[in-house]
Amino acid sequence: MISKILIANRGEIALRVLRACKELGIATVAVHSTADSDAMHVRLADESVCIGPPPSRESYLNIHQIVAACEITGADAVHPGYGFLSENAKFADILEAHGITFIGPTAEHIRLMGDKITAKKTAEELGIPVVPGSHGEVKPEDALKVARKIGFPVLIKATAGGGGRGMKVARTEEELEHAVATARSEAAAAFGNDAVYMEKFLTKPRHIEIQIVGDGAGNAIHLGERDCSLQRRHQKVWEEANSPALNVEQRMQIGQVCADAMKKMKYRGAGTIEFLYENGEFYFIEMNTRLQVEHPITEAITGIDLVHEQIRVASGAGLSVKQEDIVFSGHAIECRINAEDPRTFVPSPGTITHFHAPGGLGVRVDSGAYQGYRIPPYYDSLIGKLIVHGRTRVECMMRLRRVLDEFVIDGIKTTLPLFQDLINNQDIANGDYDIHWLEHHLAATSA
Amino acid sequence: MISKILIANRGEIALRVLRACKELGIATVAVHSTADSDAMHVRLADESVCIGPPPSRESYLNIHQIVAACEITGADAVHPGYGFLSENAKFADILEAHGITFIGPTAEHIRLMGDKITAKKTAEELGIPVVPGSHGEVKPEDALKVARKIGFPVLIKATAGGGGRGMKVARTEEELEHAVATARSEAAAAFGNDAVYMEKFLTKPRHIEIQIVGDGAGNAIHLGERDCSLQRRHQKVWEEANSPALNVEQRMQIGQVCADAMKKMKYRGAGTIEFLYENGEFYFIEMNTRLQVEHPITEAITGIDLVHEQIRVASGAGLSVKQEDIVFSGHAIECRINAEDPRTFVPSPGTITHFHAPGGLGVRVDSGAYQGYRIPPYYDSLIGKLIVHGRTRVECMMRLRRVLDEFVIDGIKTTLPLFQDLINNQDIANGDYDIHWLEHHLAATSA
Amino acid sequence: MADKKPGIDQALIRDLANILKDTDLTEIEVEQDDLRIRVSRNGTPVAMSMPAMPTYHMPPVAAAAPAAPAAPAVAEGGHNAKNAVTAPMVGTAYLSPAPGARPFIEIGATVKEGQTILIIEAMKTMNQIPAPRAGKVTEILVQDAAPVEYGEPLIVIE
Amino acid sequence: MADKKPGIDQALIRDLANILKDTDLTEIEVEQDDLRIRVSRNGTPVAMSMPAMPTYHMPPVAAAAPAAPAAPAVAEGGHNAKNAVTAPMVGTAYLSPAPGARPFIEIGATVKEGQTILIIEAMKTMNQIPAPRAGKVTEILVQDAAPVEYGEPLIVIE
Repeated sequence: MISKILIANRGEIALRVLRACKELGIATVAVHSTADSDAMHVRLADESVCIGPPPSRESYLNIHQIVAACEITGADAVHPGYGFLSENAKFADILEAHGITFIGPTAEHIRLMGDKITAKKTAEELGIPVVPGSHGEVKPEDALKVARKIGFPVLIKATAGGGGRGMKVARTEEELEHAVATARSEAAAAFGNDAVYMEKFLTKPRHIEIQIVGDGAGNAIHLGERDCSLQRRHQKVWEEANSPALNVEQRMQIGQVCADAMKKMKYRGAGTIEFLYENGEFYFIEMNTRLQVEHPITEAITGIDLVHEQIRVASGAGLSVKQEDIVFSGHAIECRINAEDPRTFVPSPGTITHFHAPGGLGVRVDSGAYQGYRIPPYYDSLIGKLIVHGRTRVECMMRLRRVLDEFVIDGIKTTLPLFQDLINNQDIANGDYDIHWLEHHLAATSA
Repeated sequence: MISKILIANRGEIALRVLRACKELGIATVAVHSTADSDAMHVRLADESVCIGPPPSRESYLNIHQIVAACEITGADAVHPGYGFLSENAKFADILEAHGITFIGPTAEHIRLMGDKITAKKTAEELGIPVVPGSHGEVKPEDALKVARKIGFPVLIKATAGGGGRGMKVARTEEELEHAVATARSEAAAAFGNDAVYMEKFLTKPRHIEIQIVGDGAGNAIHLGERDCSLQRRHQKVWEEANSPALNVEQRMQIGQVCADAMKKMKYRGAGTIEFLYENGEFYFIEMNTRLQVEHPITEAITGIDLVHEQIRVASGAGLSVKQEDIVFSGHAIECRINAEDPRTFVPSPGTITHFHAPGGLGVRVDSGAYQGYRIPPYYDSLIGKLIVHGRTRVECMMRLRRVLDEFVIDGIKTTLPLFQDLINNQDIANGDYDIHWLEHHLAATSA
Repeated sequence: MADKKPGIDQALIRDLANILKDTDLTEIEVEQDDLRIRVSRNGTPVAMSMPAMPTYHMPPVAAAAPAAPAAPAVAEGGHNAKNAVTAPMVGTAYLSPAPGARPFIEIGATVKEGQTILIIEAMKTMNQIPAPRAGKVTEILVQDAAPVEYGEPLIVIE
Repeated sequence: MADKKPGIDQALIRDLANILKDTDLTEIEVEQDDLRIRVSRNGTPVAMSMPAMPTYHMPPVAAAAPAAPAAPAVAEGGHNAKNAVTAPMVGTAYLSPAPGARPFIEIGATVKEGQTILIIEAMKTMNQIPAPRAGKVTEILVQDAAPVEYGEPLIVIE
C-alpha cells in the first residue's frame, strides 16, 4: 500500500491531488520551486521540500531533485499531475528503479502513446477508429478509387511533407485530379519527391475524448466522453460532459471500444483517448497517459473521484467501480480561468487583491488562488477551474450564468469575462460548435 | 407564471433563494434593513429596497413594509426563506389579498401545523405515527393495562401540568404504581388536579425528519430523511442525509407514509415532518411548513434543487420529478458555521478579515460572508453552511475532514473548531449518537 | 491651498482623503511644523470588496440611504444628510394631494412643523408625511409618483 | 520633488503609496527634519492570508529557505542570510566523509574557497559541496545526516 505521496507538480492540480490524498488518509509531500513557497498546496501538505529555483527545468522538471525529495521524506509514491513529468517515461523508469511507485501507467505504455505514429498504429491494432487514409503512396491513376473508398472530402499530402506544402483538399470527384496534380508538383518542388498519400479531410470536427481507467491487470472502464471543442490555439477553454453532440448509444459504443482496447493493452491508471468527431464518426488523434485538466466534469457526472482511482490502481487495489455501476447523471461544464487579458490573452501575473469563489448547489472551484496570493510569472496562466453541474444542460448553463456573476478575482486580469460572453452566445446555448468555432468567434468579436 | 420574486429574508438563505431565482431566469428583489445594505444577496439582486431599521420587527418582520416593497417593485411573488415570516399565516393571507404569490403552503395549512396540538391530531388522522399515549386521563387501576399497551418505559404527566411537575418516568412494571401515585400527588399539589395521562417515554431518541414537497393538487413526493440529532439547546449543529440509523426499507416506508399524508392533505410547497426515532419506531414531533436550514444535504444526495421545486409548485407548474425518479446517491453532511465561540457559544459579531472557502469535489458552501464583511449584531449567528458529499459515509467524513482544514474565516470566532473536534470523535465516526449526545459531549469536554 | 489659518485646513484633509482613496491606502499621517493630520479608513470599504459584481439597483432608489450606518459621510447627491427628511416607510411618494393638484411644497417655501410635505402610498393607504420641523425647503429630492425605500432622503429643510 | 512649502507634499505621499504597493509593505513612516509622514495599508500580507491553516513542515526542513523571494528579511534562525552557504540540491547532509570520521569543518575553522565543507547525498550519490569563498566558519546550521531542501542555509562563512 501507499502511505506517503509526493506531489510532483504545482498549482491547482497539486492541490487537487493533495485533496484526494487527504481524503484517503495518505500523507503528502509538496515539492516546490522557490517561487511557489506560498502556494496553497504547500501550506496544506504534511511536508514540503523546496527543490530548486523558479525555472521549471531546474525544479519541477528536475528528476534528480524530485527523487532526492522522495528519499529524504520517505515518500513511497509520486503523483505527477499533468504536464511537467507526467508523460516522461524516463521519470517512471527512474522511480521504479528506486522502488517508488509512479502513479500512472508503465513507462512502456507512456512511450508507446508518446510517439504519434506508434500511437496511431497501436490504436488501430486495438480496434480504435483512426482517420481513414491510403496507407502509403497514392498514384494519380489510383486516386479516384482510393478517394471513393475514404469518402470526400479528402486531403492529399506529400509523404515527405510538412508545413502545409504539398497539401491540397479535394471536396468532390471533379476537384480530385487537379488537387492530386498540384500536390504532386508542389511536393516535387518542395521536397524533391512527388509522392503523395491521401487521408479523410474533416471540415468541422468536434474534439471529443473518452476517459478511461485501467487496473493494469486487464480490467478497464470508460467514464464517458468530454467535448473539448472550444479551443484557442489548441488550448482547451471550455469543456462539457456529456457532449451536446452524442446520444447514449454513440457514447456507450465508443466508450466500450476504448475500454476494450485498454483491457487488451492491460493499461494501468487514468488515460484519455482523444478523437476528432464528425458526422457520427470518431477519428483517433492521440492518447494522453495521465490525468487531464478537465477531469472534474467527468467526476461531476459520475460521482467518481478519478484521483482516488489513480491511487487505488497504482497501489494494486484495483478499480472501485464496475462499468455497469457507472451512471451518467446530468451535465457538467468546466471553464478554465486563466490569468490573462480576456481579449488579447496576454498573461497577467500579479497579486490577487480580492478573491471570492461562488457557492451554492452544483458548483465546484478547483484553484490554489486566494486573496493576497501572488501569481508567479514563471509558469502557465491557469489559476483555477470552475466546474458547474446541473440535472440538464439547460440547468447547467443557467447555473453557470449565475455563478459567473458571483466569482470575484481582482488585481489581475482573468478570462472570466470571456465566459460571460460565451454563456450569452446562441451557438453555445445550442451546443452548436466545432473546433474552429472559438477562433472564428474571437476573430469576429475583436474586429 | 412568476416573473419577479421578492426575497423576504436575509443572510445565507436570502442568497440561496436568489441563486435559485437567477438559475430560473426570474428577476429578484432584495429587501433589507439598514444594517444589511452590504449583504451579498443585496449586491447581487436585480433590485433592492431598504425596508427599515435593524430590529427585525421593524424590517424583516414588518409585513406592511414588505408588501409595499412588492408594490413599488412590481414583484409578483415572495419567498420567505426560513424563520421571520416563513410560517406566518397572516402574511400569507395578506399577500394573497394583494394578488401576490406566497412561495409556500396555504395560510390554512400553516395554521394547522403551527399549533402543536392540532398538528399532532392532524398527523395522526393522516396516518403519521405519533407518540403513543393514553388519549386522556389514566386512573391508577387502569395504569398497568395502558402501560403494557404503550410499552415501557412510560411517562406519566399531569393533564393540567407543565414544567416537569407532576411528571414521572416508569421504566418497568414494578416502578409503575409508585410513579403514578407520585405524579398524581405532585399534580394535585401543583395544579389542584390529580388527573394524569400516560405517554411512551423515549430515552435515547434520534431526531429524524422527512423532506416532502407537494404540488397543492394532491401530488406529493418525499426526498428521504435527514438525521439532525446533533443539537445544542435544540439548535441543530450537524445534519446528515441519509441517517446512519436507517436502512433502505425504513427510509422508503416512513417516506411513503409522509408523502401519502401530504397527498391527502393536498399540501403545497416544501415541508419537513420531524420525528423522534427510537428502536425502529418513528414518533411525530412537528411539521415545518417551509424550507429548512439543512435542506442542502437532501439536495446533495438527490440532485434536486428544493428552491426550484418550491418556485415551480407556487407558480402552478407542478413538481419536476416523480417519486420513482428520485435516486438517493451517496451521503451528505452539513456543518452550520456560526459566528460564535466554539466552546462557550457566545456570539462573535464583527468584521471578517480573511475568508477562504474550501473547494474541490463534493464541497458546497452556502454563505453570504466575504472578506471585509461586517456581521451585524442584530440577527442570528449563522454565517454559513458547509455541505460535503461523498459516495459513502466514510468518503463523506474523510472529505469533511480535509475540507475543514481548508476553510479560513478570520477576524471573528466561528464554530469551525467544534467540527474539527467532532470529525475526530469515534461516536461520530460510528454514527452512534442521539439527541442528547452533543450536550453530553460538550459538558464532558469542557469539564 | 486655502488660507484658513488659524482654523483647520479642510481642503487639505479632503485632498488627503482623495489620495487615500486613489492609492488604496488605509491610513495617511502627516506631521509638519505644528500641524499633524491623520486620515484613515477602516478595513475594507464595501465598494472595494466585490467590485466585479454587478450591483444593479432599482434606478429610482439608487441613492444611498443616509440612514445606512456604513457610510453616512458619503451620502450621494451632495445634500446635507442632517437636514434631509427621510422616508419613514417604503412606498410611492406623491408631491401633491391629487393628480394635477398644487404640490404640497415648493423649493423656497417655508414649512411649519407638522405640515404635510408629501404623501407616501403603501398598501393602498395614503400616508401623509409631516414636516419634522419648521424651516425653508431648499431641495426636493424625489419626483412625483416615484417609489421610495426606507430612509431615502425626500426633501431638505433648512 | 515638488516644492510645495509650506503646504503638504502630496506628490511625496503618492510616491510613498506606490512604494508601499510595489514592495508589499503595510506601512511606511518617514521622518525628516520637521516632516513626518506615515502611510499604511492594512491589505493582505500573504503570510496573514491563511493563518488558520495548519502548515506542517517536515521538522528538519522547517527553517524558511532564504532563497524564497517572499520573505528574505525574516529568514529564521537569526543568521545573516548573506553569508550563509545554501544547499544547491535536495538530499541528506553529512558533515564528515564517513560515520565516525572527523568532520570536514568546525566552528571557528578557516576554509579555503573550493574546500569541501560537507556532503549531500542524493540518489545514492555523494555530492561534495565546496566552500564558495574563503573565510571563517561561524555557524553550522545543519545536523549530521539531516535532510536538506534546496536553498536551505547550511553554514555561515564570514
